[in-house]
Amino acid sequence: MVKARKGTLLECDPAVKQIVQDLDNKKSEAGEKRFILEDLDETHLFIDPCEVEWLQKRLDEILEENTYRFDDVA
Amino acid sequence: MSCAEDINLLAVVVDTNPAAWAAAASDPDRPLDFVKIIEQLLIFINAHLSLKFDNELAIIASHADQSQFLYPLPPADPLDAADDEPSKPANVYKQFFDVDRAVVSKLKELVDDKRTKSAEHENRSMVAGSLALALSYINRIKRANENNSVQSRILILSISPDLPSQYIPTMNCIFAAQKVSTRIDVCRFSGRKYGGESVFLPQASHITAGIYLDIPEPSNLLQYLLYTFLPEPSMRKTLLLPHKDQVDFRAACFCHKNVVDVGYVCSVCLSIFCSLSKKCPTCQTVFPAPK
Amino acid sequence: MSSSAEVAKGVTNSIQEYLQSLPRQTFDQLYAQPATCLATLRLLPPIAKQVVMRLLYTQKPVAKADVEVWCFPDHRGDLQDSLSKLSRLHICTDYEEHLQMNRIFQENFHNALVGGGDHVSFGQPMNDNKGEVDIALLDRHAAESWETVLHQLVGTPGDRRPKAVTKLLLASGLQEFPDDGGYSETNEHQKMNITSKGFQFLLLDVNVQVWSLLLQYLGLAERQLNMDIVQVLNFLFQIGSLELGQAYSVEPLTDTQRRVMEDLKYFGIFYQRTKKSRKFYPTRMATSLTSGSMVSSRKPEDSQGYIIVETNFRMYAYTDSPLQIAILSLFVSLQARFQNMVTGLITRDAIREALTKGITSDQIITYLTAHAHPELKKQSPILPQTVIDQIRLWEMERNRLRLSGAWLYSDFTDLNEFTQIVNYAEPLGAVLWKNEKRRTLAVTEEGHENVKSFRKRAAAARAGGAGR
Amino acid sequence: MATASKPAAKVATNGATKKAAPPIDDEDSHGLMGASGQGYSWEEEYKRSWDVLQEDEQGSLVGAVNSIQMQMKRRRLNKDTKVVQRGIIRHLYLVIDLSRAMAELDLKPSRVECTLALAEQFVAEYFDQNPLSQLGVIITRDALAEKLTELSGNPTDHVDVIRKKANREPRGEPSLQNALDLARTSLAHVPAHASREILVLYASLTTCDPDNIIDTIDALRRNEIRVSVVGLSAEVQVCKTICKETKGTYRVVMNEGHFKELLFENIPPPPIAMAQNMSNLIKMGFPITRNFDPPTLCACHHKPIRKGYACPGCSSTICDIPTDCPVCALTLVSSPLLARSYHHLFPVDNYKEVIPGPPLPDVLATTATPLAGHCFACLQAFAPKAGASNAALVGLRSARYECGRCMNSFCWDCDVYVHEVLHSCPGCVNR
Repeated sequence: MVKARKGTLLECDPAVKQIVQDLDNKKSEAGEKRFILEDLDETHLFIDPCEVEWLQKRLDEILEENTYRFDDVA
Repeated sequence: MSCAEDINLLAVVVDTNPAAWAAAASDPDRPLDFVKIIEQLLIFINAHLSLKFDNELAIIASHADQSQFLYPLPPADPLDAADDEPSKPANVYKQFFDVDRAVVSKLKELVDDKRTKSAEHENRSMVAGSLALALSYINRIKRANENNSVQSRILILSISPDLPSQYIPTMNCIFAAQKVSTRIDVCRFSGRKYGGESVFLPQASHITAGIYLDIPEPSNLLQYLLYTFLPEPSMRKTLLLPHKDQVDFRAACFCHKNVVDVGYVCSVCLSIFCSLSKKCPTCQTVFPAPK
Repeated sequence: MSSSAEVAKGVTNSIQEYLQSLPRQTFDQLYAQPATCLATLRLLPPIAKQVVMRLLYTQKPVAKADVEVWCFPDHRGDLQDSLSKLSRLHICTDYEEHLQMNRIFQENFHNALVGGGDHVSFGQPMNDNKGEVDIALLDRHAAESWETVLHQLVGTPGDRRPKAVTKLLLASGLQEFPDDGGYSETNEHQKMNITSKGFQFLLLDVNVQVWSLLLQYLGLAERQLNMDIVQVLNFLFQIGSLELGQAYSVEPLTDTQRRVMEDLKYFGIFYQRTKKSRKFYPTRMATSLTSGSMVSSRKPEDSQGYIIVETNFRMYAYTDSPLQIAILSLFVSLQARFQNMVTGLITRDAIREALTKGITSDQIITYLTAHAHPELKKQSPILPQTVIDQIRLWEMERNRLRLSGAWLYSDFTDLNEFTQIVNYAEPLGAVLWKNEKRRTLAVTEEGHENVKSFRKRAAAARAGGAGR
Repeated sequence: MATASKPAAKVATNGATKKAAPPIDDEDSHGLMGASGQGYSWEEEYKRSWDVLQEDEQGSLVGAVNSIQMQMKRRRLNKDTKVVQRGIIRHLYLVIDLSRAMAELDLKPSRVECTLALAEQFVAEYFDQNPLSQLGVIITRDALAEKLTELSGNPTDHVDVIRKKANREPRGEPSLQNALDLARTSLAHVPAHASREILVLYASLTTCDPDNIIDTIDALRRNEIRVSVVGLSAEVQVCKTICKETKGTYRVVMNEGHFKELLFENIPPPPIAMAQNMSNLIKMGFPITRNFDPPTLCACHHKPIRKGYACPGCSSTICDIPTDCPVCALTLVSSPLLARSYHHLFPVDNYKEVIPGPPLPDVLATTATPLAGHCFACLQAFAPKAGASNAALVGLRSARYECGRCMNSFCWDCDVYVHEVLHSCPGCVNR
């Protein structure tokens, strides 16, 4: 039988996808619910809409940590 | 740059030569009533102002012996000082009211002016002088709005015949207008007793890419004005408007005012003559005898 | 580059959209006021204005074919757009192949032009013999009031918090209550939070801000305050035609209109010397309301640009207004403040902070451009290209995720059914992602309903077919 | 003083002119201080422009900026307005030096770029102001002279060759004599009523000539050709001699702005010396426009045209005027083209600045004719001279200029506009 689920389609580059999956795994290790509902392909994921905001914020932080920066002139 | 932001400046030059209008009023075929023409002109001017909040306006009367700004009024004009006397009624838009009042009262002043009654001024109209004022005013508005582009044009309502002595100033004005890409539109009345063919004005509109229109039916003036002369310059690429193909670029000779095909031009002062002579009457140069 | 023109267009469009949503009868009532006719005309695109002028003194209907040849062939499309706009605003009506101008509009616009008719739509002026109110005072009043509103929006502590302003800011979604609290009548001074929409609002041009609030007010007036929308609109269009510095009488106004005036006073649109005064003064904000392009191309002296941005991302702003500095600090890391200027750096962090608040790079660029110093405006483009590009890049690097609400269809038993649905949904633009091998399909939220009903129909047909 | 920093000028050709140009004496170089008030660009010190400005009492710069602007504008006025006979119909060869000396970078971005850019502007402006005149372009490099365009009245031809890349590469030595001889022979057949001129833009300090250049000067004089030179480096004796002998002008540029100024001084038609007055009545045709449907071929270029002119002499079809009819050789012009030159012949008199005297006692003030409160032409109000605070600003606004003939007052914006663009006094025209 055909199944229809509501969620959020997430499109991103493969690198970001790895980070997202890593976050998902960490969440599961911590005993929380996974938010990736379906791994569609290289660049697409289907995720839980409730976690979108949290994910965006988290991802922003991680990307920020990995950004090279020089100190702006004070 | 979008043309929606441009400031549109319309300078209207109205021929108010009393003799010509008197003749026109008594024309058997197409009598012209000055008051009615001015009424229609005022509606047209209000229409121009209503198109955009920023639209600018100048009206100049080209009278028999002078040119006179009808709007805007010169600063510190007595009319301005007595501002609060006739308070604006609630059913008129302030801008329209100011323009109408200024034009009407200034015109009255002109008509009552006794000086113009003398015979020597008959049938003269200071179109060149009015153009010079209009261009100076346009120049001022352009300078005052250096950051915005100002689209300017001039509309001449003309009834008097050309004044040969004004040929050079008229042409100077035309070239000055061309330099700042100001179009000169001409709305010309002609009947049996007035108007007649003008040589200067078609050249003015041709050189500046303006519109020249002979009004065949003066009672419908307003429709002609709204159809042909209301669209601002930026609209001329969009709307189909009348244009005159054949423009007479022949010159009139300085000696007899005949229109010539082939003429003789003084190499020093460029005066045009219809026949050979020994001495140039304009610059007094003596020519060598033709070999 | 004319970003302010685009902004102006945006406002014009939103007013037009609002007007178009009104029923026909409302228009007939609206056009009974010449001032409204004049203001509506100024909202129209240039070709439409010319069409109106040409038809104004034509009594008989005009054949559409005749109107079409007014334009050069390559501009016919623009003409069609204009004509449809005219008919949506009920200025012109189509009768089959003919165009007929709305009689009421025709008559009253003519009245506006010649100053005829028995109406007071251009305001009843009053003599101000005492001469206490001059334009400078009005400008100051308008600027102060509006700044108070904006301060209230950003949440600067202050004591003047008129209810009308609070209500409108809330209704337009520029502010909201913090989640924990709730609205309570007793605590009016309760702190409200600015929303991301509010931040965006701050960066708009003043005229645009005024109009977007006024449109909210119109909505509010109709739904909650039970006001006659025609009277409100007529009043708004009327004040756009008044003259700055002139006193006008309150007498001809209706009760509704007086209430509107009362409400809008806090926004600096009017000035009244005392609350019970018989006259009111429109401020520059009022008189430029219907200035054609809405954003008057000529601004008063004091609202000239003050920002200079250099290619090295340094920003200098010649201002001492706490509000402007507060707005700038949204996306600039300010470094030093002098008596008449502040300096700062446009940094990645500052821009990122702004982006997290929901402000977009376009809004930042528009704001900087609109308020650029006249010296800077002489250049083209006005802002250094490097800065524009970098701000855009900073925005893009944040958006590495593209999210869209979706419904995921999976576990199709039958490839046929899958392709059937794909074929149905694809032309609708509803398919976000599909994989034939896995027989999985993601459709948009909007498309979901259609797809659902299509599946039902298909299932019914199949069932019917099978049953037969 | 100027030459001290430059190598001594040398003329490395034949004996007669082989002497170093004498250093310019101090008087002369002061004369060269352009109206812009700047010195030679290579002599300029590092300029601290902000030191020039001085704040007024209120700490505002408006006054200072305005007075600088006013100085700049003032110099534009006061042109010579005597009615003199001028050679309206001009034939001019523009000679451009394209030798190695042009590659120097003292003018920005380089001498050659600056020169060619200005030459383009010159061509456009020349035809705008001299519609009946013709122009040709000659370049000199590798000790040769090359004629790029024949004399013609079409600005686009000249601008096109100037823009061509091959014509923009400076190399070798220039040859002044070759260039002048080429121009001279090309001008020899020009009718006597037209003026013959050569304008040289010369960067090099030397010239590489095949023969004695003094002979060329004599030939130029015999042909009544006026040679003017704009020098780009230092003054060179031979150029000075040529210009003096042929009644031309010789000026040396100091910087880019001054270059343009000097070049554009050659745009108004030069006065005619009485001795060389070969005035004549010229037969000219005034063709009328015609539309052709279907298109027809023009007699001049054999191209199909829809709109053209018919020669009143022989009825052949011409595509553009002014030109000479290819069939009957009649000069074809239009009256507007003639009219375009009139303002050189009938210039507007300079306006006098009116300085309102000290305020008169009340009794007198009422009897004296009041000064107009606003500009006659544009209605701009004259600011009353009040208070000494930011006097420069007030001075700017209240400056009024009076036409000596119609006694009307004008603001200085209008003064400049009337003399530079309009060429008719709005007051006088209305009488």
